[in-house]
Parts: sequence; C-alpha cells; structure tokens
Amino acid sequence: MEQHFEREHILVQPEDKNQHFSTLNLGPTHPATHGIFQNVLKMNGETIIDAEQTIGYIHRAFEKIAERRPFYQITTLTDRLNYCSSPINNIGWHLTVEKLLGIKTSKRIDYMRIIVMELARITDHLICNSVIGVDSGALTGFIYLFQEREKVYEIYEEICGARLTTNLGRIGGFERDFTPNVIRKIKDFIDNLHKTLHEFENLLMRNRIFMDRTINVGGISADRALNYGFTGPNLRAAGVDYDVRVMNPYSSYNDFDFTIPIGTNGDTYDRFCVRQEELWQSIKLVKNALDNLPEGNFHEDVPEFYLPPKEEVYSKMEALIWHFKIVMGEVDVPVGEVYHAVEGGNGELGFYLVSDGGRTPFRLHFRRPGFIYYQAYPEMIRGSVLSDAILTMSSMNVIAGELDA
Amino acid sequence: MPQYTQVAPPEGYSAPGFFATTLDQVVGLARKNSIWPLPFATSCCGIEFMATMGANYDLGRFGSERLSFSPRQADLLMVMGTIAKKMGPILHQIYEQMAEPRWVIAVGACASSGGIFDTYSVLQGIDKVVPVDVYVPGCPPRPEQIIDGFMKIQELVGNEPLRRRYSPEYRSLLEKYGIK
Amino acid sequence: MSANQNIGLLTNRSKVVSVKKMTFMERIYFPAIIKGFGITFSHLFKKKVTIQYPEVKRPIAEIYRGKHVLKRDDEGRERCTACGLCALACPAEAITMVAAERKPDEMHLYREEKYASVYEINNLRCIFCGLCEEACPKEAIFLTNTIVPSNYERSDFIYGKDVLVEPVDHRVDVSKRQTPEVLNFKKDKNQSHNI
Amino acid sequence: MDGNYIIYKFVLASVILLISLVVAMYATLLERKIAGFFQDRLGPNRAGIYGIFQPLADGLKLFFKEEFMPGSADKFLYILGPSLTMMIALLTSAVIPWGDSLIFNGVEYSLQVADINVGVLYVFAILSIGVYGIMIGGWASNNKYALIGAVRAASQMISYELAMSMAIIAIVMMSGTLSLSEIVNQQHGFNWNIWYQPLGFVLFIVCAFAECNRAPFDLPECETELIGGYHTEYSSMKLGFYLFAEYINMFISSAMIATLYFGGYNFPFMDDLGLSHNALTIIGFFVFFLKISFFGFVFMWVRWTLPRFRYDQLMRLGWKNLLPLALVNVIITGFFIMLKHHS
Amino acid sequence: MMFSKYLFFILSFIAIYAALKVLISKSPMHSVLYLTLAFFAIAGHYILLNAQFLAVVHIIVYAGAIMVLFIYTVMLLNLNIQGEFPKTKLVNIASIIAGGLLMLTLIAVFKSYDMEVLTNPNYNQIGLVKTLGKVLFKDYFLPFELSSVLFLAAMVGAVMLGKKDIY
Amino acid sequence: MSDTIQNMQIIPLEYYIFFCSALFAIGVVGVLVKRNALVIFMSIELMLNSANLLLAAFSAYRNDPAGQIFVFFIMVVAAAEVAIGLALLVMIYRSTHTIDINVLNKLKW
Amino acid sequence: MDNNSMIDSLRGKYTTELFSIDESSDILTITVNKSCIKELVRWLKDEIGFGFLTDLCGIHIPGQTLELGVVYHLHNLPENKRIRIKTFTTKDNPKMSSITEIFSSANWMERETFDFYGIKFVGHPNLIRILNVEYLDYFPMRKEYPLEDATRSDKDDRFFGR
Repeated sequence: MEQHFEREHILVQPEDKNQHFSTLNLGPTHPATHGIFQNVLKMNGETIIDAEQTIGYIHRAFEKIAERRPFYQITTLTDRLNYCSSPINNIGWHLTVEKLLGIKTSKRIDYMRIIVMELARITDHLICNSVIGVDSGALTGFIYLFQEREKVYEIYEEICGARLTTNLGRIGGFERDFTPNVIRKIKDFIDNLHKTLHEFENLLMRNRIFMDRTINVGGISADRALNYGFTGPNLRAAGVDYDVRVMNPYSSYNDFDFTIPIGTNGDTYDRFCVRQEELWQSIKLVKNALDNLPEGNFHEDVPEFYLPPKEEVYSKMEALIWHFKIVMGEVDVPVGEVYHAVEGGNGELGFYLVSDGGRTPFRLHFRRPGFIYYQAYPEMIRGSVLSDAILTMSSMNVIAGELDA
Repeated sequence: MPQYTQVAPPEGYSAPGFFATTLDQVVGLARKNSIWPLPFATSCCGIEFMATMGANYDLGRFGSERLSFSPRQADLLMVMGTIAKKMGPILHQIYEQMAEPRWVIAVGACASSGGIFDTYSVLQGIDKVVPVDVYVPGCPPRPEQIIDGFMKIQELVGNEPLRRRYSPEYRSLLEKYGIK
Repeated sequence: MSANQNIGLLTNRSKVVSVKKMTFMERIYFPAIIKGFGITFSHLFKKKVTIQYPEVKRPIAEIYRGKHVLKRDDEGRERCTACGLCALACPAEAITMVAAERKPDEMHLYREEKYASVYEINNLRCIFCGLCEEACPKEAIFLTNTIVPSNYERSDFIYGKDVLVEPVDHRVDVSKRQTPEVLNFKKDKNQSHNI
Repeated sequence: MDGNYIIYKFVLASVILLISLVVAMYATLLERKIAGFFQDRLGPNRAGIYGIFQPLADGLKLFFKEEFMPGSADKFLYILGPSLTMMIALLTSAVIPWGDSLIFNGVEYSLQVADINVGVLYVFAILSIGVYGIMIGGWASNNKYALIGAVRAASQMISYELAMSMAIIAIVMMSGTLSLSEIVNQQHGFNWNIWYQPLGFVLFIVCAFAECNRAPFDLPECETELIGGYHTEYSSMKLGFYLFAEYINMFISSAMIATLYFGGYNFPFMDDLGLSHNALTIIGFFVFFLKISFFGFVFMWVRWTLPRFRYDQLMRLGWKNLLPLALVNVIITGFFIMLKHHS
Repeated sequence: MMFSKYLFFILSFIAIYAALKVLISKSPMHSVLYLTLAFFAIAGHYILLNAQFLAVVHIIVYAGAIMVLFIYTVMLLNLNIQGEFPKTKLVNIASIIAGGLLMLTLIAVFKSYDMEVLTNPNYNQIGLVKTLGKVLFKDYFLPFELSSVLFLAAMVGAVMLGKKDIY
Repeated sequence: MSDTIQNMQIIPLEYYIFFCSALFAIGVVGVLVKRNALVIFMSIELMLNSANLLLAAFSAYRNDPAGQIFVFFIMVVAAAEVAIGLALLVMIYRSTHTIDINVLNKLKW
Repeated sequence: MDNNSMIDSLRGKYTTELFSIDESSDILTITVNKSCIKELVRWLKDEIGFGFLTDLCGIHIPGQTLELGVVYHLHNLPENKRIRIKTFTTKDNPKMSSITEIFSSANWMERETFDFYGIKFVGHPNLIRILNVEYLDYFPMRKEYPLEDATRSDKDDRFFGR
C-alpha cells in the first residue's frame, strides 16, 4: 500500500513544549471498556488532556460477510451487531428488506414487532444504566436489574428459542407466533418491572454521591452532538428530541403515543435519566401494543421469501420447489437501493442496502450509531478526570459489536 | 432449599484426629474452589457471562465472584466473544502476564473456532494464540453451559498435580505458543 | 454549524426528564443513603433467586435451540435424504455431509434412496440459529432443548451420526417445535411423507 | 518485670493476633456471603457447608500461586509493601481493650495487651503510617494504575486523618484521658459516648471508611477505574496480604468505633445482673465482639449499597465538609464542658 | 540493667546507618524510606527518654505526614528516572571533611561544657501529656497560637504554590 | 515501666551529644554533597531532628519540660517548611523539569 | 422544501457536476462529480438545512469506469428530509475531498471507508486504518478480495459453493 499521506496524530500538541504529560492506556481489556476498544489517555495528574482511541479489536467484517450471504442468513449477523438489543437490529434488517421488496406488513405483525423491539430496548437500557451503576461502584443495582433482564430472556426463549441472539424475525413476519405463554410472560414482566426499576432509581437517581459523579460529567452540547452524528438517547440527553420512531415512523409506531425524554446539556446524568425514562416509556408501549394486539397471521403472505408451511413442503411439489428456491437463495430480488433506519438501543440504526438482483446484497452498510458517536469521546472527556472518563464511557453505551461491526 | 452437593473431602487417610492426604489433592481442592476468573469479554458472550455472574446463576457459589481484571491475580482466563486478528497479540500478552497456574476457557463459538465469522479479520479460534483447556459451544452459550465449562475447569484444576507446571510437556506446550 | 444552532425542538412530544437541582435533603447525603440501605437490607431476607445449576436445572423453553438431533421415522429409518439444504442454509458452515446411495438391503435403515453416510455438525462453529431445522424439507433435523456440553478438545465437538441420530428406542420428542398444522398433517397417514 | 507477666502478655498478644487473623479471614467469607444475600444470590457455598472452607481455599490457592515480580519493579520495596501493610494493620490491636480484667488467684490479668497512656495517639500514629504499605507497594510495582492508586491512597488517608483526629479530640476532651481503657471504663453500663457525640460518631465512621479504603471511598483500588489500584501487579500471597490487611483494618476500625463510641465491652444493665467480675468480663468480651460484628456488617452494607466518590469530591468532602464539622463538634463539646464546669 | 544501654546503641546505629543510607541511596524513594527509618529510630530514642507523647507525636508528624508528603512528591514527579546527579569527587571529599570537622567542633563545644550539672538524678515524668500540656498552655501559650498562625500561612502558601494553571 | 526509667540513667548525656552531632553532621554533608533538591530537603529534616533529639535529651536530663515544648515548635516549623518547600519544589519541577539544584542557578540573576 | 424545489435549486447551482437525479428510490438520490462534493455538502448544510450527516460509506461497483464510490446520507432534521449523494472515483487513483471540516462525524466514517475501499480523503486529519490491522496490505471490501480467512482449518468446502 502506498503511503503518500502523512500520518498526523489527532492528539493536540500542548502549547508549551515543556509541559510534561503521562499517558495512560485505558483498554483494550480495561474493566470499564466492557467491549473492546482502547483509549490512550494523555494525562496531567488525573486530569485528561486528550485521548486517542483505537477501535477495531473485534472487527468481524459484517459488511463483507453480508455480501456473501443470502438475505435470510443475514439475520444471524444483525443479531450480533448490538447484542444488547439484538431483536431491534434483526427486525430493522427485515424492515429494510421489506422496504426493498415492497412488502407491507399487517398491524398484528407490526405490533408484535413493536413488543419485541421495545422489550429489546428495555434490555438494552437496563444493561446500560446498571453498568453506569457498576462503574460508579454500586454493583448491587446491576444485579437487581439483571434479574429483570433474565425475564426478558425467558420471553425471548419462549418466542424463538434463544436468549440473546434471537434470530426471530423473517422477511415478512416472524418465525413463530406468540404463544399464550409468551403473552402471559410479557404481561407478568411488564406488570412487575416497575418495582425493580423503582428500587434501582431509589438506589442511585437522587443519591447525591451518584449525582455528583454524573452531573456535568462528559457533557456535550446539542450543536456538537449533532455535528458528531449523535442519535438516540445520547442525542436526546443533549436536548434534541430526535427519535426515529417519531420522525420516520416504521412498523406502526405512529399508532402509539409516547413522550420523548430529553435532557439539558448532554451529561452523564442526562443520559442516565433519559434512558431511565425511556424504560418507562417502553413499558407503556409494550403494554399498549399488547392490549391492542389484533388477531391475524404472524407473517405476511410472501411466498417468494417466506418459507412455505412445512406440511405443504412435505406433501406438495410446488411448495417443495419454492422451499428449495428460497433456501438456496435463488429468488429474484428487485434491483434498487434503500436506506432504512430504526431506533436502535443506541440511536438511529440504519441499513443501506444496494441490491443488484442477485441472491446476496450487493452492498450492505450498517449505520451503527455507536461507531459514529463514540468518536466524540475525546472531546467529551477533555479536561475531566479519569473517573469521569470511565462513567462517560459507560453512559455512552458503546457496544463493541456495534462499534466494530 | 434445594439439595446441592458439597465438595467431598479429599480422599486420604482419615482416622480420629488425624487426616492425611497428599498435598496435591489438598491444593487442588483449594484451587478449584477459588478460581478467580479474568473475564476477557469482547462481545455477546460477555453479556451471557454477566448473566452467569448475576443472581439467577451466581457463579459466586463456586467461589468465583471475585473477578480479577488484573491478569496477575487471575487463575482462569475466560475468553468470551470474537477475537479479531487485531486482538490476538493482546490476548497472547494477557496470557503471558498471568501467573501460574493458569487456565483458559474459550466461551462461545467465536472464541472457540471463529463461529460464523469466517472472515479475513477474525482469528479462527483462540487456540491459535493461547492454549485452551476447555471449550464451551454456543453462540452465545447459555449460562448453564458456561457453568458447565467452568465445572470442567474445576475438574481439571482439582486433578492437576503441582508438578505439572514445571513439567517438560507443559513447557513445550507453552513454547508452541511462543511463551517463554 | 449555523443550521444546527437554532434547531429547537423537532416534535411536540418531548419532556425534560433530568432534574439536576438538589433539594436540601438531597444535599446532605443521608436521606438517600438511608433509603438505599433500606432497599439492600430488604433484599437480605428475600427469597434468593439463584438456581443451583448442576443440581437444580432451570426449565428451558421447549422450543429452545440446543443440540441437534437427526430424526428417524416411525419405523426407525433415518429421515435424512442428504439434500444438503441444511448445510447450505447454515451461516456458520458447520454442517458437513456425504451423500450415499441406499443399497437394497438398507431399506430398513434409510427412508429415501439417498442418505447421508457422513453427517457431521461442528458444534463449536454452530451458532444454534435454527436455520437448518427450517431448511429441512424432510423433517429430518431438529434442534432440541438440551444444551451441548463443553469439552476439552476441539475434535470433541464434531458430532457425527453416532451422536446426532436419535436412538431407535429413545425417540426425541420434537412435536413442541412443530406447528399445529404440521402435527395435524402428520396424522394423515395417506400422505407419503407420513408412512 | 517477672516471667509470669511476660508469658501472660505474650499469650494474650498471640491470642489477639490469632483472633484478628481468623476474624479477618472469615470476614472475607462473610463479605461475600452478605454481598450475595444483598443481591438475591447465595454466595460461595460449594467449599464446605455454606462455604466455610472458602477462606482456606483462597488462602491456600494464593499461597501456591506463582510468585510474580514485575521485571522493572523495585524488588525490595515490592516485597516490603504488602508485608508492611499487614504488619501495621495488626499493630493497632495491641492497645484496644478487648475486655475488662480477669482475676485469677488474686492476680489481675487485663485483657489489653498494652495500656499505653497515650493509647489514642498511638492508634493515630499507626493509622498515619498505615499508608506506607500501600504507597510503597503501588510505587514499586512500576505500573501507572498502581501509581495512581498509591497517590490516591496517600492523599485520601492523610486528608481523612485530620477529620478523624478532630472527631476523637472531642472524645478526649470529654473523657480527659488518652488511654483507651480509661475511655472505655468511663462508658460504664449504658453511658456510651454515642449519646454525647452523635456528630462525632458520624464523622468518625465516615473517616474510618476512608481510612480503610472501603467503599464508597475505595478509590485507591477501585476495580472499574484502576483495575486493582495499588495491587494491580501483585499476585500470590503478597496480594493475599493486601486483601487480608483490608479486612484486618476493617476489624480494627470496627473495634475502635465500638471502643470509642459504643462503650467497648460495656453493656446496659451490667451491674444489675449480679454476676461476678470474671463472668462480666467474659460476657463483656462477647458483647464487644457483637458490636464489632455489627460494625463489620455496616462496612459491608455500605459497600454493597453506595456508589463511590470521585477523587476530587472525596477531597472536598474531607476538607470542606468533614473537617469544619469536626471543628464545630470540638467547639460545641468544649462549650458544653465549660457549661458543666461552671454550673 | 544494661538493657536500655543496648537499646540506645542499637537505635543509634540504626539511625546513623539509615541517615547515611539517605545520602548513599541512588533512588529518592529509597532515601525517603531510609529517612523514615531514621525517624523511627529517633522515636525510639524519645521513648527511651520517657518522652512518650513526644515520640508518638514525632511519628505522627514526621513519619505520618512529612515523609508521606515526601513520598507523595517523589511519586508525583516520578523522580526515579532521574537518579543521581553526580558531583565532582573533590567537592564530595571536601564536603565530607567539612561535615566531619563540624561534628568534631560540635562535640568539642559540648565537651567543654560541664555536663555533670545537667545530669539530674531525680528523674520524673515530664514527658507525659499532663505536664507538657500545662507548660504548653500556660508558659508558651502565645508561641503556640503564633505557630498555628504560621501553620495556616504555610498551608495557604502551599496551596497557592501548588495550584496548577494549565487551564 | 518505672525501672526502665531508672535504667535510663546508665546512658550518659554525652552519648546523646555524640549521636546527635553525628546525625547533624550527616545532614550537613548531605546538604553539601547532594544535588537532588529533595534529598537536600531530607538532610535538613535530619538536622532538625538531631536538634530535636538533643533538646528532648536535655529536657529529660534537666527535668525541664520546656525543652520538649521547643521540640514541638520545631516540628511545627519543620512541617510548615516542608509544606512550602515541597510545593516550591513541585513548582520548580513543573517549569524546569528537574530538581537538580545546579540547574536552578538561574535564580542568581 | 419539497423534492421539486430542491431539484430546481440543485440544478440551478450545479450544472455540469450534477450527473443524475433519481427520485424513484426511497430517498432523493443525486449523483455528482467528486470535485464538487465538499462544496455541495457545505451548501446543503448551511443553506438548505441538511445539518446532520446520517451516514457515509463506500461502495465498489466493478465494471464501471469509476469503480469506487462514496455514498452520503444527509438528513434535514427540522423538515425531516433525507438526501442521498453518490459520487464516484477511479480505482487507480481514488481521491475524494474530505468533509470532516463540515461534519466531525465524518472523521471515522471516512477512515472506515478508506480502510475498506482505499479511498483517500484529501484533507482528512488522520487518515489511517481504523478497523483492520495496520499491516493489512489490501482493501478488503473491494469485490475482488476473498472473505474467508485462509487459516481456517476445520472446514470442509465440498458443500459450500461460496
């Protein structure tokens, strides 16, 4: 590779050359980085002058794999993007494909998707907020919230048979219908979550130690946040009420009324509070969707992409042929390009899909919110101390799978 | 309260007021009940590891709730999640930094073999970089599977003679991985 | 920058949720701390949720995607016809099979004219996504809700037919994974699939 | 100084040392169990019934772990650090009155190893040098995290020493003595200092947390920031010493709290029971341990409930809040003593 | 009993050895630690003189505060890299001779004084808190208060000096 | 305890004088020999301490508490001096990146 | 501003650089000459209100004369309009002007694009590989390079026609 461009470090050189700074290597296996990325902090005592990030430690070439896999196999990839809320990615991908194919889903599927996605958002925010607790030294709240997460896992397990990387969506709907057991479990979970959430909020939210730790820590202005491409809770914490669910409603989100929590100056406490409020909103959404869940089929009638029912495959030749065609990926896909965004756990999760009519996507680009906003980290922690840097990092909820793709 | 098996006393000579056993067994017993893991959690499996540490599964029952993020203090390196080629040298370094005796457990498909990520950037199994004692399949494995793998490690630890870490076989194994 | 500065609110649904001003009671630390003490203390006497795993097992959902099984039909013949769809559908490329022609004297062993003489699943590669089960047109491969145990060697995880094919006398019940329509269909003994 | 006296002191010292060690050992288990119970889980229960062999297993494991010496470390100091920490942690137990005296054959045997007339100051002296082990260890490891941990430990301990001594000065003003046994004896029955010094008690316990490097002041070793802080580079028994010393410190601090504010071995209605002196002493000894256990529990309770401070907030709390409060406490105490003298 | 005499010699030996080591050590960290050791030996001397209060205060102030401050500075500046700055041999020898001469002079000065007058056999408990406190707060009250002002001034000064003005 | 006090009389005051003079001399040599400002500081502390000890010894032998009171005052001065001195040292280090006193002779002018 | 007036003002401002305008896709898509991209983005941001860079990614279309492309997705938040800008460059000398001055978020996205496709963004402050190892000597997302890792040892390729 020819190297005819200078490698310039983004590190700001200190004005006074005599200034003596030490560097601290935060990561890649530092406990607070959770996922894997490296921050080389330039410190003066405990004050951070600057930081240089290195990422890519779990780069898995998602986009390259996606170019070699038929459409239905990409679900397994999307599950592993933001693994804290994998169903959102999963359904987001299917919505993208449906957009390309022009499939319109029924209300039941939409509502089922909303339930699943909001449950995923709950798990995502639960883990992020409890991890802020852990990084500020309060492990107990984390363990309380994780019990709730386990309940969501149980629900997923009932829906699709896996706990974390669910692979539950299909083009045109779901793999399986919600059984009565699932509905009951979701109801149970939603009805009981508030106790634990209240407990958790009581442990941290108005505790001065925690507030002192988080208020005015790692703040970012709305203007800078937009410039850095923030989306999701982190942007909302900065005071911009941008939410894909409201701005570009997908999957019948416009049927429901929910508020968009926003913060004031984008600091860690804002992010914490916004996520906490989003949990409450998600609970409301799931409840509403579950109450209004219409009857109907759990998948659309798209014989070209949704596998025919098994009993027909076993008995009818035509169904068997379609079955083979779909599994082997020999169905014609329209040529075109679409961009579809969903509100992921961390913000606008976009899929830019270019199709040339082949069995695989010609180009699939994931707009990973974590990847885009994590680059603002040095700016956010400049001038603060090490402890702040760590809380800022955990409150940004950078998921390595999403960061590195 | 459900019944659970306790660790049986080591086999040995026992008489009233007198109990003899080989040092190996006692130390093995102590070691296996006090495995401090170093969670090298990179991706999805790390979340399941959190679940394992959580209240429902509680790895702490085995005396392992003290996570030691410093490799010096850890006994068990739990590699959870994809290890990319960029990460390989770091993993190797972490393993080198650990004090003997040390064990490695590869949790999940990615760490064990690369899983679905058969790509140019992913290490096809961490056993290309460090010696692995136990593999745990699954993507991600259920906490039950992680505990299962952990108990396999316990079994290994409990039966390991003290001399093993000084044996030429072990040295040659390490040399294969380029560890002095 | 100029465009962003006056962005204002985009919707009318927003609500500021973080209250950063502390009341006097919050400023003096103690009320919140004592509240926290109360919460943790109340948990001290709560029933513990821990499942003592190896002895007590947490119920796993019936449709959980765990270890694979290769089904036999009612007469004990292997259902797999080595069409290769499962291997093709596998995103991890974990399934390997070698197809073979059935000999006349093997009629009681294999259902179709072709069968898989070698069928291996690399369980270390497998991500338990269930796509193979979905792809199978012959009701031959299923995932079960038993977990795959961990092991010491990489080679221990390549499950051949000896492990995967269900024993004749110990059939694995997968009916919970199948739709009611399929179960209903299976009752119809006129269909060639069900004989 | 007759031989009997020396033997008695020697035996007493060894017994107390042993008790401290065993208590600290089981405090580690207790901590894990209690943490488990706070978090709806069970905690260690595989090593023996309820995990009673867990500390032994940990100890044995640490003992047989590879001794590790960072290549660039200062060898001597690297070893000195944990040893010093352990030694200093154990030193304080000498002046704490573990119980009243036992009388055998007309000879009085005090349950205090050394009744120094400047006992309170002695405790301070030990406290103030307690930071050496951590500083030396953290510095010798030649690791940035360890260094930051050591620097934090040093500034934290020095800062909180002040408020702590101010809190105790109020006690000393009240009791008019520096001898711990006298302070305890003045709190006979239910006449505990806590009733007179509630503010002082709060200050003292907060400072005790800080001095022990326990949450919410566990900045020198906080796992999520500094990995292990000053003991990041330590393995095997040297690490064991550090971890162990923390629990010994906790034990001693609890004992100090009980001694200074909760009447030590005194308990209510001790005179109404009509028991002999020896029986009272023995009951008192157990009462004292009960109090210590309670405060040990409080230490753990706090750790598993509260988030930790930030470094500068910790300093601000120490210098701007606790120290002025302690001064106010001293002034108020002085005022009341003056009133009492004049009336 | 010769016990205390031996104690005296042991302590003196430790103190002088440690003091010499302060000068000889290459690393400032070692110097600080040796100095701390010397201070402990001096505290032992105080106890020998039955000045227990003084001994404890000495440990608190010197070992607990001043030397910690030194270590803190060493850690803060991370001085170990710097090591030793060599001086010329001549200067070294000259200084050592000067120091030795000074010692001799001092001893000579004291020697010329009649010590017998000073040695008071009626030894009592002047080192105790009560005695010292009374003297301190009666006879030396003003200096005591002034010293606290001095302390305050020093504190303020140190804070002012130590303040960083990077931002 | 009291017998130790009696035994103390075995040690003549001269011993203390020798010992303290030696310590003082070591301190002086340290100031002269060393170039590391920190070590020079420590040497000064050493000198102060030898004076302290001598004062305490005189006070004990003369049965006069005033000597010990002086020790306290010296400690106060020493503590203040160290606080200021180390702050200065840190300042100097920040601006010049050395604490070698020979480099610091810029102050001459 | 609806699509038509948008197109009009675009046509008015750029005559030769504007290659094509496509309204058939989900988002208004324009293809422009790479020479004007920076200016265009700045104009869109400052004048039209596309103040949010949603996405920036590369694309490789073998067989074209200009093989390598960069796709920008911009978002006008107050009006909730999106626009997609495509621009292409040759494979031999893939150069593109960087828009990091306009959008800070473009920094890493451009680095990623460089990492994957080797497109050099002129004016980027720190154009080095971001996700891949630095010693990688090719740009892996270009179509001609294989996906699989050559070192994989446990695969039997007979059944995977990929």
